Amino acid sequence: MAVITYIQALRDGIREEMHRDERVFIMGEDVGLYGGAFKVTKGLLEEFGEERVRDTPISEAAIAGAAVGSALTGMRPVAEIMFSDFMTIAMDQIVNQAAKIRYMFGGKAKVPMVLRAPQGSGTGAAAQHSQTLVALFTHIPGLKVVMPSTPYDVKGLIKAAIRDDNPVIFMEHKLLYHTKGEVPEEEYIVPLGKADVKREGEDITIIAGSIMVPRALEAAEKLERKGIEVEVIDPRSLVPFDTETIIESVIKTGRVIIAEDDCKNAGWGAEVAAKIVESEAFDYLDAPIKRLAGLDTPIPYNPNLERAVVPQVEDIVKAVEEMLG
Amino acid sequence: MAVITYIQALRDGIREEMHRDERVFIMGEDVGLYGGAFKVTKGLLEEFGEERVRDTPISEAAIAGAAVGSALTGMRPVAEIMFSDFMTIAMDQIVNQAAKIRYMFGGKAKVPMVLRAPQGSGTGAAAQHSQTLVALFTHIPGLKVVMPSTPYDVKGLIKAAIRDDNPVIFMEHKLLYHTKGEVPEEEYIVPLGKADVKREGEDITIIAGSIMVPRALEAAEKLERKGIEVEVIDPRSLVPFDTETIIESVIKTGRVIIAEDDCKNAGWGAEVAAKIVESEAFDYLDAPIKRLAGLDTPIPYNPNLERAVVPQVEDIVKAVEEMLG
Amino acid sequence: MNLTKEKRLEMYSQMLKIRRFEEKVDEFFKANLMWGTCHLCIGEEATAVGAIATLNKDDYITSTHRGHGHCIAKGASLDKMMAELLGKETGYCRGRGGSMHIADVESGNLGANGVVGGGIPIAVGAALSSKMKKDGKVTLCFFGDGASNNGTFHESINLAAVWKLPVVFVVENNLYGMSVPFRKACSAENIADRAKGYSIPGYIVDGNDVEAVFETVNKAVQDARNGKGPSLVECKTYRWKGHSKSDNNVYRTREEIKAWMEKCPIKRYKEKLIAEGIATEEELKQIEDDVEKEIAKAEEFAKNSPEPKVEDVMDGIYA
Amino acid sequence: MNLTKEKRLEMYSQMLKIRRFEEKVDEFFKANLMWGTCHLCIGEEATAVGAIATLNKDDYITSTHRGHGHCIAKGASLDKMMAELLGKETGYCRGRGGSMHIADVESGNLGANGVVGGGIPIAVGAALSSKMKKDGKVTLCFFGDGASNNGTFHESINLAAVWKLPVVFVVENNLYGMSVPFRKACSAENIADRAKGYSIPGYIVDGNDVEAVFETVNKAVQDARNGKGPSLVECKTYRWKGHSKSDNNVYRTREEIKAWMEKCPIKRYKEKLIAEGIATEEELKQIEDDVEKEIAKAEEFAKNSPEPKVEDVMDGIYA
Ligand SMILES: Cc1ncc(C[n+]2csc(CCOP(=O)(O)OP(=O)(O)O)c2C)c(N)n1
Ligand SMILES: Cc1ncc(C[n+]2csc(CCOP(=O)(O)OP(=O)(O)O)c2C)c(N)n1
Ligand SMILES: [Mg+2]
Ligand SMILES: [Mg+2]
Repeated sequence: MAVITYIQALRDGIREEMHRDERVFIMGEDVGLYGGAFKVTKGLLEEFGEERVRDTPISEAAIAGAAVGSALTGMRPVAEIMFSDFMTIAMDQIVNQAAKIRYMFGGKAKVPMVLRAPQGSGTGAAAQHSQTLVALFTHIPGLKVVMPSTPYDVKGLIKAAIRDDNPVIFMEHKLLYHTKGEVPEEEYIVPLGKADVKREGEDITIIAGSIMVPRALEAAEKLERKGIEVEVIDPRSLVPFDTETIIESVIKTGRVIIAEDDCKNAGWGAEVAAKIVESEAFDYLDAPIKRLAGLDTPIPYNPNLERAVVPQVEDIVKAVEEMLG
Repeated sequence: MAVITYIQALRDGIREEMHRDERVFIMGEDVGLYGGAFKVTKGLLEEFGEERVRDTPISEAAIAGAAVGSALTGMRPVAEIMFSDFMTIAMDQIVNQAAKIRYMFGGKAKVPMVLRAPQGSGTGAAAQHSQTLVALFTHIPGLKVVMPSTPYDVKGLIKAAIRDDNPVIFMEHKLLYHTKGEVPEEEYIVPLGKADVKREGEDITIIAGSIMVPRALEAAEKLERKGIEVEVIDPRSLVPFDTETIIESVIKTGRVIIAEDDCKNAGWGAEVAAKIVESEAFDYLDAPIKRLAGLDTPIPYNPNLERAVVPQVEDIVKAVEEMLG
Repeated sequence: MNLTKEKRLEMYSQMLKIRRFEEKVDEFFKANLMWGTCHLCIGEEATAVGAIATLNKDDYITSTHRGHGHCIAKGASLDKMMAELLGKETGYCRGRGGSMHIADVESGNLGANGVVGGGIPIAVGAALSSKMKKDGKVTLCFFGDGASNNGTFHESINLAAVWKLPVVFVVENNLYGMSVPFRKACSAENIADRAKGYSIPGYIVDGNDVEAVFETVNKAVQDARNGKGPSLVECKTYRWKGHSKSDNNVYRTREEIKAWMEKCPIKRYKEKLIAEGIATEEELKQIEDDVEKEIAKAEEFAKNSPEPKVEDVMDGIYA
Repeated sequence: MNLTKEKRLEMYSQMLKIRRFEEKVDEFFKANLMWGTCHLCIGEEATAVGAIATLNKDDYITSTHRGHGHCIAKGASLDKMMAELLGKETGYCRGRGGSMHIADVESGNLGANGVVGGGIPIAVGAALSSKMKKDGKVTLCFFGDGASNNGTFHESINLAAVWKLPVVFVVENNLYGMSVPFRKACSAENIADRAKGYSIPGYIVDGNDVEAVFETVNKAVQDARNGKGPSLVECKTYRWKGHSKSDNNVYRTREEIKAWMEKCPIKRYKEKLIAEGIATEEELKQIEDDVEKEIAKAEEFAKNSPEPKVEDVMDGIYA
């Protein structure tokens, strides 16, 4: 298997789908010649031409709305929003149109579109370019919400997202773009709604998403040296959500840390915590669930502050030790 | 004490603040002569004139943004968004501007504004006019989020919200507008961040917000006749959140139902559930927490369907009996 | 323009159908048979009919909260519309959508929209599909004067213009956005004046003159179909009824309403058809009777249709 | 217009200060002293300076991601700006904001903005305050050509126009929104053409001619102050550097950049001041030296300033 970057895997996934299905096309700000702010679509203009790789004006509502309209009429748009923070500008089109059209129309229409965007802090871009807003979309029925953490997953999931007949919010993480991992040469799909046990362990379950997955894995390695066996589960998609895999793990370990880099209050981890305590796993819990989440603050610019507001590897190690100690 | 409607109490609160502080003004669609879609501001144009009661174009982003800009420069806007669903159109101004300006500016500026809107289903207005999106705002640091359930609370809270130096999302419920309750003649304030025990009981705690408060109280009365003593707590404000009052109650009763009328997945109840299980109350829980929430669906038009997707009195009664039975 | 007699009578019939449909809905509301709210387009029939009469059967439209007229003009079944308004399983949206969400994507009606301005970018997306698929279709995008002050108006028309998409923006300027008069909400003298800012043609037309609407929109549609990009057509018209069911009309004078009622697009067209010898009283009477029957049939269909099953409430969220 | 010598030298000094500040920032970036990203306005100094020179000290501005020039022209302390860029506690935002969020509300700078178009409605709100408080202030609202295609442009200008608010919209058209050329993103021939759609004056001005900018914006500001409502001023200009630090400029030709560098607003103004006998080489040299010193002082201040304390990270979220 080739070892490639997250960004390469993502691009390959999009490219393969564009070859497979001519209804698939890309639009967004600077996605053409420039290749996108993070270069995800680099080279695709040259490969597919201006009709299928469309630079847009800075008009997020129109981008999302044009995606809705084209999806509704038979195309399969993959639209990029340059930073997930700017999805707020397209929020009516996402929440009130894309998500609801099928239901409002009696189940007789479909809106197969993907809205991709990078989320997360760690690049010094400050409060308006660093948020993790995935919880907002998770609350809206009609949307699917995906948050891949590895090159393998991002490729398999973008392909599944593009093939899905529903609007999919596809949240990448800026700090993951240049991470590397094994990706098969052959075609594969990672189905939406299937969690992945990234590491098995008996002592404690860490449910981690996006950038927190590599951090949790690094923490797990450190903890292994201290004799603690951590299980790391990546839900990968928040909607649909694979409750089962998580319940099983919790029943096995009896201890849960949810590691998320969004703001803690009403973050995606809250829902995971609630799901666990409502389930049969409740009786197996040996300790209160702990959410290790971002602080409830806008993301600061200064790098030391920025680092301090989201959980780092050492925070995970510490939290595990506290819970077990 | 006079018995007045929620809408009257709300209007009185706004009116009193406009008399007290000339920086307070109102803007929104049809808030003037028409008195607002739900008549909350009826009569205020006549009382305060066109400068302070401003009809706007149908430009939600500009409404919210003009509120931000005027608040930043010394006014205290109270802006109405006709339906809370349309806050999505103003989402960048709310999430990326109002909420973050103070922090981004090093704590050296303030944005004292109130954004009011009715939320909730039950009026046959279907999917784009019936949502409860309060969880979205709860996730954004920098915002305060309020959700009053009684005439007394709505008056006291709107006054506190207007006096607060931060952006406050003030979520009313359409089905509460015409409910009645006692409201003192004398001036009073209900502070943001203080939960209210709407009814005391020993057997089970129901945490209910907005329209679910009267439903929970009605259920509690029915259950009383069966010998079940229900405690009903209304958080009233979701940010800041009065965890303490809730923890106390849970420790006392050992059983919790969270009653919310928004979609269950990543709803505001998820955060409440997570807070409880992370707290010392965890050890006192005699049963898994139950969230009695709306179904994860857009709100349907047909009245029977519409009624079925959010919890009703009988659902609460049933849930309590199941948990205790 | 060469409007055949058949086309003209068809337009007359459609306007009448809309009028009678809306009157029936009003009746339902008053009799408490209907739930929710709804926005009647009585008085504005000529814009919907004149504009949509320029389309091919498989062209697209996007509509608004005041959308019954657009639906009917696009050829919707009154049965399914009425059933939808009564929340029935046989309605266009299986009772899930109601008045503000009637749609029939198969037949090119991309839906009413409860969000003012919410449908404009969707129309642009449909036109984008047509351009990419080269299917030769045109999208007519309806919205009100109020919507023309929303950000989506601007972003959408700009995008359609730079991409030269086959879409025609039809703004029904009925002088009010809910209670707020056009002059107090819109800074443009005419909404069509905004076209220049997008380098596209802007037209103003008497929205109560169905043939004038046809003629102007037709030119715009032909341009769109021929790859010349979008246009903006402003139809000046008026709604006779309140904004929605709960409206007590405090913001308009009786005189104003009366003056516009005298410009009734249907009466006016009838007079013209007769005066110009295009149709006889009898022919028109026949049309009126047919419409009456169709409405009665729809009412019956709707009333006799089953309610959706509560246990199916989660149907149709995801594909 | 009667520009005094003092005012002219002040404008020259300001432009130079901006140029040298930006060059210093560029240097910091290349030396890895700075975190995040930033957008330099080298080449566009005349728009910021010419426009803001028309204001009273206590008037308001709203700025953009490319905002250092606006800040400096509004009279910001270079010390505090530089400290902010280095993320220091002594910076305008106590190191929390960085380049895209520099603000000084006290002195009328309502802030840069990381969201393209995000500041436009905020400017309208500030002007609304002024109108309601009758404080006689005017708000200058800066944004780029790219922002003029965002919905906020439309909603905000419309609102300001119907309410006749004292705000002037200054669009810095530097021909690109990131990599996308103006012609491919904006359907208007000139952005100023959009003014008509709001019934307000629209002006086009050579954005590299500081006095031309002054003259035009001054007229608009006077109108605003006199209750005549908003105007839209389009300044045609160009940025010399890449869009942001990570930009490799693939979308522009060397020739184009070179041609615009020859229109350098500072060089041009210097030549004019000397040619017209307004200032001597020596006087300008003195200004250049003073600027140099101020920059050096700011650098020192910033570098020697303390970092914010990590334990204070939650400070300043709520008032
Ligand atoms: C975004 C949004 N804001 C507000 C409303 C509430 N509303 C429904 S219709 C309407 C007036 C619309 O005016 P216009 O576009 O002129 O259409 P008309 O009703 O006159 O046909 C308003 C304010 C809404 N549905 N959507
Ligand atoms: C709403 C939004 N969309 C996208 C971006 C990313 N972005 C930052 S600057 C920029 C280009 C802005 O172009 P313009 O308004 O012309 O200003 P300029 O950079 O040319 O000064 C883009 C796309 C953003 N910051 N905000
Ligand atoms: Mg109207
Ligand atoms: Mg630009």
